[in-house]
Order: sequence, then structure tokens, then C-alpha cells
Amino acid sequence: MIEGIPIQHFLIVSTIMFFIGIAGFIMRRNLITILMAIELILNSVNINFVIFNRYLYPDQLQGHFFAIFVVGIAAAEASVAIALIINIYRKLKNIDVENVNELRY
Amino acid sequence: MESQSLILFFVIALVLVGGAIAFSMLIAPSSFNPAKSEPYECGIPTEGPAWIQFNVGYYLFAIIYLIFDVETVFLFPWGVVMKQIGMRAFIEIIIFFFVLGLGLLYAWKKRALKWV
Amino acid sequence: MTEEIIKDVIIGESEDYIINVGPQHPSTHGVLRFEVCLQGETVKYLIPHIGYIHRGIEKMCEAITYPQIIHLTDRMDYLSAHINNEAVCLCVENALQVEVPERVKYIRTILAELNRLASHQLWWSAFGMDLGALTTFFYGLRDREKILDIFEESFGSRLLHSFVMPGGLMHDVHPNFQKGIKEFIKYFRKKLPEYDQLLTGNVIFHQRAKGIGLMSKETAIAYGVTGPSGRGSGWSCDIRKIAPYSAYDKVQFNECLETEGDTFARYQVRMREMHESLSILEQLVDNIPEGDYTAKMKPIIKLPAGEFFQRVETARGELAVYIVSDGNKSPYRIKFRTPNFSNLFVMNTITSGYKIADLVAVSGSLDLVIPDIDR
Amino acid sequence: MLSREELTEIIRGIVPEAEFPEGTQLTEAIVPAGKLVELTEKLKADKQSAFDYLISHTAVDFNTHFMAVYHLTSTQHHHLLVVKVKIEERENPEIDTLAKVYPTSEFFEREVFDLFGIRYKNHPNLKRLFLEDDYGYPLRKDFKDEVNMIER
Amino acid sequence: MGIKIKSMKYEDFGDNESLELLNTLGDRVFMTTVDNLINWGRSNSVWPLTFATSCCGIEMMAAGASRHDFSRFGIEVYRASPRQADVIVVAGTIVNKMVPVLKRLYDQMPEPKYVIAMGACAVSGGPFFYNTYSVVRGVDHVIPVDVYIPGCPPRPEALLYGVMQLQRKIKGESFLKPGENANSIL
Amino acid sequence: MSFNIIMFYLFSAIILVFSLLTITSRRILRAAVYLLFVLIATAGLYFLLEYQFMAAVQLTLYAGGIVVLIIFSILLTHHISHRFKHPDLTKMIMGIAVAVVGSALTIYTILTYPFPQTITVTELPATMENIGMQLLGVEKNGYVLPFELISILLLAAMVAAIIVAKKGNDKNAEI
Amino acid sequence: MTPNLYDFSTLTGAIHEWLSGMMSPGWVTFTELVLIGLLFLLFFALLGLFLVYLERKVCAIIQNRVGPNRVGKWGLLQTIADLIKLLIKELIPIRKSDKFLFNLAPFIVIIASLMAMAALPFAKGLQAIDFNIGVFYVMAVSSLGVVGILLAGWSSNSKYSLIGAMRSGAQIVSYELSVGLSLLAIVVFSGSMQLSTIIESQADGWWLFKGHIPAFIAFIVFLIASTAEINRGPFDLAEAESELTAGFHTEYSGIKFAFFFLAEYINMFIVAAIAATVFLGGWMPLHIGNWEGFNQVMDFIPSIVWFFVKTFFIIYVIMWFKWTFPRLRIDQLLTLEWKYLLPVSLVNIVLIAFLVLMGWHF
Amino acid sequence: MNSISKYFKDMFGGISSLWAGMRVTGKYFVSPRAIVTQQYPENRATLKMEERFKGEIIMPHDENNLHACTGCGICEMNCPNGSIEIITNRVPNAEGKMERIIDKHIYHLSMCTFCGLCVKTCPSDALAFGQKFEHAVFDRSKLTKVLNQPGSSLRKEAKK
Ligand code: SF4
Ligand code: SF4
Ligand code: SF4
Repeated sequence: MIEGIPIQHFLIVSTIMFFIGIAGFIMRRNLITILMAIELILNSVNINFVIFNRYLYPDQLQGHFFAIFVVGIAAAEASVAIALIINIYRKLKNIDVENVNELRY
Repeated sequence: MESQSLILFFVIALVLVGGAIAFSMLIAPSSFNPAKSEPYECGIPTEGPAWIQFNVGYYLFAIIYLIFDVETVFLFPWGVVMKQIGMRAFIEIIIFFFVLGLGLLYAWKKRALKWV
Repeated sequence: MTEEIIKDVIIGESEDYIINVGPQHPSTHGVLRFEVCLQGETVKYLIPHIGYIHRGIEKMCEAITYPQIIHLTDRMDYLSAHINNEAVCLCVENALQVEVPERVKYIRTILAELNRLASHQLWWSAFGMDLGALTTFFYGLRDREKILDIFEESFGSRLLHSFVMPGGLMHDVHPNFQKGIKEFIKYFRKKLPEYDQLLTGNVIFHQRAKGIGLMSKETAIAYGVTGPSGRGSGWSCDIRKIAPYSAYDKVQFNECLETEGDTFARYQVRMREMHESLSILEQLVDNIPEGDYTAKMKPIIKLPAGEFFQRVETARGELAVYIVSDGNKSPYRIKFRTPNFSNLFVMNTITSGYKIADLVAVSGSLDLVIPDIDR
Repeated sequence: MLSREELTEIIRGIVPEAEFPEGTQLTEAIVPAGKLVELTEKLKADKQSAFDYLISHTAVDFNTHFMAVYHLTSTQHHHLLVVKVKIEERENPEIDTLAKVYPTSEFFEREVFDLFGIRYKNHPNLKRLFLEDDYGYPLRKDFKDEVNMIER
Repeated sequence: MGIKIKSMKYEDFGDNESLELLNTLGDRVFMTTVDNLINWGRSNSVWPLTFATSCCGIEMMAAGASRHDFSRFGIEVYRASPRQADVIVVAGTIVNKMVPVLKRLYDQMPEPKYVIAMGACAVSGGPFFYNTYSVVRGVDHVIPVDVYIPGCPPRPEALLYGVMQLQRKIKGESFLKPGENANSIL
Repeated sequence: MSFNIIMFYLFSAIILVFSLLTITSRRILRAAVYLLFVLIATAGLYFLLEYQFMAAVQLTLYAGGIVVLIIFSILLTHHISHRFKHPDLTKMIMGIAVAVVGSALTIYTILTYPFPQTITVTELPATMENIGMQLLGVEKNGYVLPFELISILLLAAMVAAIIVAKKGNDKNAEI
Repeated sequence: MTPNLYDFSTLTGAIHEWLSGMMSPGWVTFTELVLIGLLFLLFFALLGLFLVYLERKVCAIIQNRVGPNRVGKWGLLQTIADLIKLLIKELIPIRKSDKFLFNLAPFIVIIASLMAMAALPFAKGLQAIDFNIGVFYVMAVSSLGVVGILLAGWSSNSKYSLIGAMRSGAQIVSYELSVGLSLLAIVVFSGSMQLSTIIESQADGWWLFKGHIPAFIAFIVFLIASTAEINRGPFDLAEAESELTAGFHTEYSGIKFAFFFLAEYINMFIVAAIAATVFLGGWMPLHIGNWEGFNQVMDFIPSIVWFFVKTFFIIYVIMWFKWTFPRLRIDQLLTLEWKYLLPVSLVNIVLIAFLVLMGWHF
Repeated sequence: MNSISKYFKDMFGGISSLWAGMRVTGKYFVSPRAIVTQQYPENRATLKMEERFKGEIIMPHDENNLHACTGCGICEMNCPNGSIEIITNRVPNAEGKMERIIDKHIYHLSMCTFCGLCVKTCPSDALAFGQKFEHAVFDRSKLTKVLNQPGSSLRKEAKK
């Protein structure tokens, strides 16, 4: 808990970040950029978990643990996603989302 | 105090690198010739772009690394309390390791750890 | 960069990734250039480009006299300068049918072996450095200095001596010659085990050298890879045995053969050759007969018209000198069949399929001297 | 190890029109250009001669003609043989390549091409080895290069 | 003259005339402290480019080895990339085909850069002066040379001596008046 | 204003600016680097909140792990001179609209929601002991089940990644 | 434990007292921070220079040479001359490179190493930041350095750089696992991640000795893995001279190159310091069982001396590695990590857990 | 099982071989007497080249400034790369016959390869090798030397 900063400020930051992620997710066509947008989203969610924990329930560590698990899952997700992306790239020599349709044989 | 010192070190590093580079840029002599800003390749003009289509080798290790890194993260809290909890922690970690060992074994058997 | 190239690469139509190793590159030991095509880190194929130090020695020789040629042969394979000189001298002496004194033969053989040792020491140093073991460089050169001291005492220079002349030697060796060699043998016998501990036995070195750059005996013969590199593939190609010259028929020595044909085998051949050279030196150094240091020669050497051919074994393989004479004091045409020239072109065959790091190891194990290739 | 006479016999058996100069240091055989590949192939395959190793190949410019010179030896018997081919044409000399028989020949031939300008038919990769593409052929006796060469 | 090299007297050096000429032409009336400091740094840390074409390269290696030990002068850091090198020691013959490569390497080095021509070949073509069609007769036709070391090959000590000569030349430079330093005269 | 407050606003600014840059940059590697900045700044926030372990996890896994992996994959699939085309107008408008509307709504909700202002419970500092005890605990606040489950998740991820990667490799085995 | 005679906390405390007597608390903090900052800046630079000098001398002696000896006494000023030279060397801008990332790379590398250094306990009471996650923090921060290397290699637009960067990327991330696991071994032993607590726990003996064979294995694994992680020989593939000329910093000149150089040495110092702290008791004097007299004599040596002696010993060992061994090939390097070090350290952790469970460590 | 025992054997064999290498370097580290460096500028006073050392070509002059060169030009002819140029004068001698004497014996140090042919073939032993090796200069023209000192002349007995 930071003295003098209300919880809302944190939440606003994470909200904006979340929606920036969403916008990137919609706007971008490159798979890796999309992955990065997802990481942004996850990150903002993480901030929320931690903030709620810190501000509202400082007697427990639930949000903290949730955040850690989210990070772990994000890592697992990223590794599989990257494996997929590179595999797609090796097949199509291109990693734009549109082209991924071609993957449906 | 701690986070403040962290910022401090960050700033020191910035000042050190930035200051030195700025200083150097200001006073170092310079000359121009067309070959100078070309990439170096043993004195021969480069052909083609500097870009390799790497095979799976490099990134597969990065992927497996990431997964093991997650594991390390979870191991550290365990390590701290291992002494206090004792037997139960030991069993828990044996299970944890067993599952991960399976993963490593799988990668090994699948020759994912072999450089291609 | 043009759009096409970007497209080419991004779309992946051109898969070849060409990288230049050399001309200025620490691992090529000179100005050799390999155009290496890579797939990831694996060498797909490799094209050697030479001529970055082509000095036209054969053309120069057509305008100068035989004694003057000697100083150019020094500069071809500067690491076995004596042996190069000897090759030309033997060829000229054969043509003139001059019998050189026994003393000269003995001294020439000793010089050749010393030179071989010095060359192998330098190779060992550089090979270790290629593989990243930086200290070998200093130990090898440290011991090499001892040989150079002997050279300098007798001939006044360290690397290129021009000491062997048609008909004999430039002048007699220094009185301390034998003593110096005996001291050196004692010294170097003590240092050789260190070489083994530092590199030969090292597990990392084994990993880097064993099974790398496999060259079969057939490949070696087909590409004419002679010298220690060829012998590492099990080809007994030692001219000292096949057609003994100078005093080689008077000494006992083994031809070092290994059959694996990999980098490690080539390494082992050279290491064993160092031991052999030491034993040859031991046999010869006490028995140098007294006598003149040169045969009677006319002041101006003119070869009879005809063609003359002489093979010798340098530190890197077979050097053949082919002289076409029209009876003048300078050769009509002289051709040096240098060992490195043939040894180089096997590189593509024996490196493709290995890693780029192996390229360094293999080229180090072939022990190339670039000016000898280009001449 | 075959003696000079035996070698002569074998070669005569393959190329009847071969010439054998007398009084040379090594056994020499001058063969017509068309027979070169056949001769070397047979000499290599023959168990008796087994010339499997090309020591060196070069050419000599005799002002009127070129002489391509091949030094052959056997890794088993260690006998030496010099095979020579006369090339009369000076403007556009041509000869068959031996790259199929002796892989090492490929590079000797490139060197000869570089220095003498002799072209090799069917050569896999006939490019200049040492010099730039548009340079003369320096080992020819009539080679002149006023810019780069200072004669003494 | 104020140029001092450790362990060796000014009079013991050869070719002092050229050095003095360089300095007078460069209008080096006085040296500032800053100049002294910079020149001290530069002259004691000349990192050579790994560049050896032939026989002289072996003696260059020998100079780096234990017996003669280049590194005492602070030059042991052989850099393989011209970006990090200060001096290019042209050790060996330069032939026409090599000229563009050498030029390019020299061009790619950052300022200030120096050239040492080591050995007869690099100084003048040496043994390959006459009758050859491919050798460059002295690297000064290609790149500006600071110090010439004759010999074929020069002893390692001669190379060390040459390096000290280069240090003397560097010490005579003026950083604050770059247009007038000794390097630009030759 | 105390130091922490300055730092908070600084970090927030970094986060916002660089996450915007991440999705707008036309050079992909730069986007990855901006993402790195965002993640590091987030770690800075966690440091401010005195959740040091969380911050370090953020650094190792996000900044040192995921971003490195992303950079790796960029190095494998893109060339340095590669620039993205500008996105389609429709997509861009859609993205911006969704973002603006969504964030406006959410921020409105946040601002109007009555968060409790004072917390009375005693704080449980996020020391390693507490974290470890809870992580391995089997009681009410114990996380031993997720702890074991995550190992299975990781196993699955690893197997999946290897299968996927290897499959592509076999197909192009000859290159 | 007898109280240490040279406790730096008294000194720092005194300074704090003195400052608070003169100004308001906020300013005190500020002044202290600036002081620490300046000190570290100085220390960082001098340490880097000294390590470079040390390396030169060590390798010279190993190689029967004398090493730099013409600049200053014993050549001590050699690296200063190098610094001056590099500082006024031209910075070459590379065409077609990504300028922003090209310039960013040295920043990242230096920041990572400096931030990691912040957590090192130099002596009793002389530690800038004492996190309760100390060990993990150092790992986390130093794992950022690899990003700098990857960026440097990519943005140079040179082939050698790119290969070098890819190599070191794969290498550093791989070896980080073993580093983490071998550090974890000591965390299990001491039950804490705070560096100061780990040191305290070694008051009656270093973990290297107390921890039986598993601690020794962990120490060896840590040495190997950290040598690899800082890209030093025999694992210096990223800048393998004989293959890639200068690896990822091929295109960097002048002071930017100097920073990569500096970071390499500082990183070496950091891993050596961590090894000394975690395995060899940091600034703790050497104590042997019940030898009271001996222990007291040891206590007379200041803690900072102990720290530096141990650290420099480890640095020497790392240098010794470099100047003895040939370089590994990239696939062998990864094999070593994944097939030897990682399984060994995993098994080792279980062993240690078992030891701790049975209470068999001292 | 076999492969597992090999795994461990490899590991320990490898470690012991590494240790063998480290022993060698470690031994040298603790024995500074093994340092073989000759510190060149410092040892200048004691540094003595071998008597046969070929540093440069000199023409020995005695105390009367006399040398032995007759100007025959044999060295010029024999030098493989033209490092020697001889400029002679024709002057009448005591008997009134025109005689060739050396005017300038020009020696290009920058080109000499120290092959020794000139020294060996000189019929009157007028040339010798000097021991000086510190030749580095800033100006290439400084490397061209005139070997006969100004005002020197031919030693009479050398004529025989
Ligand atoms: S000067 Fe002499 S030693 Fe040096 S490269 Fe030329 S020929 Fe070789
Ligand atoms: S030096 Fe000797 S060879 Fe030369 S011109 Fe004089 S006398 Fe004749
Ligand atoms: S030593 Fe040789 S190169 Fe030198 S001047 Fe004499 S003959 Fe010429």
C-alpha cells in the first residue's frame, strides 16, 4: 500500500493498459504482436490482482498467489504460442493472421 | 528505502552510460567514408541481408528454459520453508520433481535437447 | 537493400545464408577466404577463395638465377623454409649431378627436422588458439623460441634463413650448433607431456576434435592431401620413406599413421611426429661427419636443358619442384607443387554437414599456410 | 614398382601413338590430347600400374605450343610417370579435364587456366583462381603488364 | 623535445629528424595538459587489428608471445573487428586482389587510426619488387602509413621498437587542434 | 509528495506510454523492447507495493523469460528492415472504439464504486516465509494443490511445445 | 560468535547521525542516496578497470609473460590509459541498423549488472539493499542482461553479430536454470533468501563445508553455470574470436564497446561475489569448530577483506578456467547444461531436501 | 545400465582431464620464475644479437675511412631483388689508366631480404652484416642508404 495513492489510480492505470492490449489485439495482424498484446492484458490483470490484495485484503496473500500463478500460466501459454507461431512461420513463411486460415487443410 | 535505492542504481547506470556516450560523442574525432558504416564482414562487402533462417535449435531451448524457469520460481518459496515444514514439503517436492522430471525425460527422449 | 531481397528473404525463397570467413579473420591464419553457406549453424557447403596473397613467384623465378630462387622459396611456406630451400637445391644438384658432402646431408636433415618441429609447435599453438585454448599459443611459441635461437645463432635470422644453397650450405654452422640442439632436445622432451595434459587429454578438446572433419583414405588420395593431414587418414605418403633424400636413409624413424581420418587423428599424427623428429635429431646430432660445407660449384649455375623433378616432405606434406630448363642460368619454367594447395581444396568435402565452429577446427587441423597455396 | 620399360609397354598398349622421349629423369609419355582421359582412367584402374595419385599438373609455354604436364604416381608401387600433352593452338587452347579421374586435378586445372589461359572441356567450375577475371595470363611468355610489372 | 618513452632515451631513437619536422610543420609550439593526458592514453593503448598476410605475421605472433610480450606496451588486446582496433599492422605482402579489402578494413576503423607497415613487403614490396605482376609496392600506395619497419621479417624487437616510434608520433599529436596534428601532414 | 508517489506516477506514465507504443510501433523488435519496458515498470510498481517476490517473479519470468522468448522468435522470423504496414482503417477504428468505450465504462465504474477506505485487519507482509508457508500449506489458505497442478500444466506445455516444434522440424528436415 | 571488530553499520550509522543533525530527514535520505550513488559509480568504474588489469596480469603469469608493465608502476595504469583512449574514440554509426536499439543495448547490459551489484553485501553493514528475496533478486535482474545482448546482435545488422547474439541468448537462458537451482540448494540449507541471513547462517562454518557433498556439487555447478552465464571462456561462444571475430559486439566501437567489456567483468565480479557470499560465507571470517584462538585471530581481519579475498579467489578460478580450456561448441555447450548440469542439480536438490529433513547438516 | 555407468564415467573422466590441464596452468601461475619475457627496451644495454645476426648490410670502414669495395657490381648483380645499386665513377689512377671506383653504393634497406648473397659473393669482402635492428622510421626515404661514407676511399691492399 502506497501512502497517498488511492486504489482507483492503480485501477485506472491497469484498465487503460488492459484496453490498450485489447486494441492491439484487434488492430494487429502479426501473430507475435498479438501475443504481445495478450501479455499486456495479462499484465494488467495481474496488477489488479496484486492491488486488490494489497489494498483490500492485506491480511492474506490470495491476490499475490493468483498473480504468480497467472505469470506461470502466461509463461506456459507463451511458450506453446511461440512454438505454434514458429511452426506456422515455417510452413507459410509468414505470420499474419489472415494467412493462418490457410492452415485449415 | 529499498525501492528508492533501486531507482538510485538505475539512475546511476543511466548517468554512467549516457554521460560517457554523450561525452564521447561530443569530443571524439570522426571522419566519414562510405565503407565505414557498412557492416563488417572480414573486409568483403556483405552479400544479402544479415538474417538467418535459424532452425528449431535456438528457440526450442528458450521454450524449455521458460518452462523450467517457472518451476524455479515456485521452488524458491519451497526452499525457504523446507526446513520448517519438513516431511510434507519433502513429499510435495518429490511429486513436483517427478512430474517435471517426466518433462525433461520426454524432451530428452524426443531429442529436443539435441542440437539440430 | 532492395525490396526484392527483403521479399526474397522474408518469404524464404533464398534459403542460403552466405557468410564470409576471411580474408581478414583470426581463424584463417592469413588471407584465405571461405564463402560459407550456412543452415542455422551448420555448414552446407563452402567455397574457398584464394589469391589474396598470390605473389607470382613462379613468374619471378623465370627471371632470376637458381641461388636467387632460394630466397623466394623461403617465402612460400615460411614455416618450413629450410625444407623448401632443400627441395630446389636437391633438384638443381640432381640436374647437375653434383654429389654434396655427407656433412651437408646431415646438416640439411637436422635443419629440416628442426624446422618441422618449429612448424608443428606453431601449428599446435595456433590450433589450440583456434579452439579457444588461448594459453597453448603461448606455450607453443615459448618452446619454439628455443629452436629459433639455434637458427639465429647459426644463420643470423629467425624465420627465413636462405641458408641452404645449391651444392651445400651458405656457410658452416655455428660451433655451438650441436650443443644447442642437445639442450633443446632435453628441454623439449620435458615440455611435450605438458602439451598432452593441456590439450591432448582434455575432454573438451576430444569433444571438439573427435569425429569432426572425417576424411577417408580415398578422399585423401583423390584430393592429394599429403603430409600429416593425409597420414591422419591412413595414407602412408611420407616422401622421407618413399623416396629418401639427404640423410633420411641413414636414420631410423617411424611414419606416423592414424586411421580415423578426423581432426583428432590429424592432431595425433603431428604430435607423434614431434616425438619422431626429436628421435631423428638424437640420432643425427652426434654423428655429423666432418667435411666441407659445400660441394664444388661453378660460380654461375646453369642447368642442362631438360626437365627435373624433385619431391620432398615439408612439415605440411609433399612439395614437388618441377624445373624446365633451357640451359640458361635461370629456369625456363619452374613449378612448385605445394602441399597446402591440395590440402586446402578438400575443405569443402570434409566440412559440409558440420558446425561452423568445426570449420575452424578442421582448417586448423589441416595446418594451412596461405602464401604456400597462392605462391 | 614398374621399370621404365614395363611402363612404356603398358602405355603403348593403351595409346599406341604415344611418344617416349629418351634420356629424361623420369619416364615420360607424350600422348595426343584426345587420348588423355582414356589413358589415365586405364592407368588408374590397372592393378599393375595403379596410378591413383596425381602429384601435380601444370603447363609450360614453349612459345610455339603449350605442353600440359601431369605427374602421376601410385600410392602402392610408388613409380612415377610424366604424361604430357602437346597443345598446338595458342589463341584458344583447349584440353580435356581430368577432374573426373583425379578430383584434385580440378584445382590444378583452374590454376593452369588462371595462369596460362588453357581451357578445360567439361570442367565443373572453370573460374579464375588467383587473379581477377579480366586479367591476362601471366605465365605465358608473351605476357606483358606495364602497369604492375617492373622488369629488371 | 618533450616526447619521452619509458626506458629509452630520446637520442637512442632513429629518425628524430622526421619526427621533429612533423611537429614543427604541425605548429606544435606547446602542449597542453589535456593533450598530454589524451596522448598518454592513446599512445599506451594501441590495440592492433588481427591482420597478418604472410611471413611477417609469424613474427608478429612471436612478438605477442611470451618471449617478447607485446602486452607490456598495453597492446595485447588483438581485436578481430576493425571497429575496436586502433592500429593496423600490415604484416606481409599486399597483392592487388587484397587492396580493396585492406582499404575497406582501414576505412572501417574508427578515428584515430594508425598504420604500421611491417616488413619489406609492406614497406616497398621487398622481395617482390621486380618481375612480379601482382604485388603492391608498398602499402603507402593504399593507405597512409605512420611507421615503416624494414626487415624480412623484422625481429620482434624491431616491431616493438616500431611501436615505440608510433607512440612517439602519437605523443606529438595535438588533440585540441586536430587539423594541425602530425598525422595530417604526411 | 513523497518519493513513492512520484515513483508511482512515473511508473504509471511509463506503463501507459510504452504499452501504447508496443501496439503502435511499426518495427516489431522495438515493440518487444517497449513491452519489456512496460513489464519492468510493472515490476517497479510491485516493488513499491513491497511485494518484492512478486516483482522479482515479474522480472525473471516476464522480462527475462517471455520477452526473451518473444525476441528470439522475432529474430527467427523477421528481418531488421521489416516494417509493418499500417493496419486497416476499419480494424483501427474498431480497435480504438472498443478500447475507448471499454475503458471509459470501466473507469466510470471504478470511480463510482465505493471502495472501503480504511482497512482494519493486520497486514500479512509478503515475506518469503509467509509465501512459502501458504504455498505449501494444506489449510484454508494453502495452495499446495495449484502448486502441484502447475507442475502438470508445465509438463503439458512442454510436451505440447516440443511436439509442435518437432513436427515442423520433421517436415523441413532437409533444410 | 565474537562480535566483529570492523562493523560497517557503526560507520554508516555515524554518518546518518551526523547528517540528521544538520538537516531534515528528507534531505538526509537524499544526501545519503547521492553519496551512495557516487560511491557506487566510483567503485563500479574502478572495479571494472581493476578487473581488466587483473585478468591481463593473471593470464600473463599463466602464460609465462609479464603482462602490462610500462604504464605506471607494474602497469597499474594500463586500463586507465585504455579507458581514456576508448572514451575519445570515434563512435561509428552503422547504416541500416536500428539506431535506437543499437544505442539502447549497452544501457541494458550495464543497468542489469549495476542493479545486480546493488544487492551485494560487501561487508558487515555495508550493503546497499538487503532484500528478503536477495538471491532471487540478483538472478532476476541479471537475467535482463541477455536482452541487451540480443538487441546488440540484432540491431548491428551484421551476420557475425546475429549469430553471436543467438548463441549467447540460448546459452545464457539455459545456464540460468542451473544457476538458480544451485542457489536454491543453499536457500534450502539456510531457510532464507536474504543474503544477510544466509551469511549469518554461516557463522559457524561455510555452507561449502557444512553442507556435505551436495553443497559441494552445488558449488561446482554454480561455478560452471555462472561462468557460462557471463559468457566467459571456455563458454565465450558469443564472442568466439576464432569463429565470429567479435561476436555480438562486432560493430560496436569506442566507449559503447567498452561498456560491453566492462559489463562482462562486472558480471564476473557479481557471480564471484554471490558464490563467495552463498557458499563461502561472504564477509564471515573463517571459523573452524572450537579452535577459539584461531577463530579470534580470524576475527581480527576486517570483514571487507574477507569478502574481497574470497571473491577474488573465485574470480581467479574463473580466469583460470578461461586460460586453460578450449572453447566448447554450441551444441556441446547446451548438452552440458541440459544433460549434465540440470539433471545433476535437480537430483542434488532432492538430496539436500533429504539432508535437511534428516537434519544431517550441522 | 551400461549407458548410465558410461554417463558417470564420462563425467568423472572429463573432470579429471580438465583438472590435469588446470594443474599445468596452475603450476605456471605459482612459479613466476618460468617467465621467459625479455623486456626489450629495458634490456637494451644487455641485449646482444648473435654475431651472425643479419640486421642490415654495412660496409666496414677502417679508422682511415677506407673500405674494400672496388665497385665491381657483383653484389648488385647477385641481389635477388635489386636492393643494391652501384654508381661508379671513372677516374684516372696513378698509372694514368682510367679506373672504375665506387661513387655511391646505394642500399635499399626497405627492400633487402637479408638473404646474404651480396655478402657471400662480394669478391673483396667489402660488405658485412650489421647487428642493428632498430630501423623503424616515419619516412620511407630514410631507408635508402649510401653505404660508403662520404670521403671514403678504397683500401689499397684490398685491390690484390
Ligand atoms: S617482408 Fe619478408 S618476411 Fe615479411 S611478408 Fe614480406 S617476404 Fe615475408
Ligand atoms: S660491395 Fe663487393 S661486390 Fe659489391 S661492388 Fe663492392 S666489391 Fe663489388
Ligand atoms: S642481403 Fe640479399 S637482398 Fe639484401 S642486399 Fe644483399 S643480396 Fe640483396
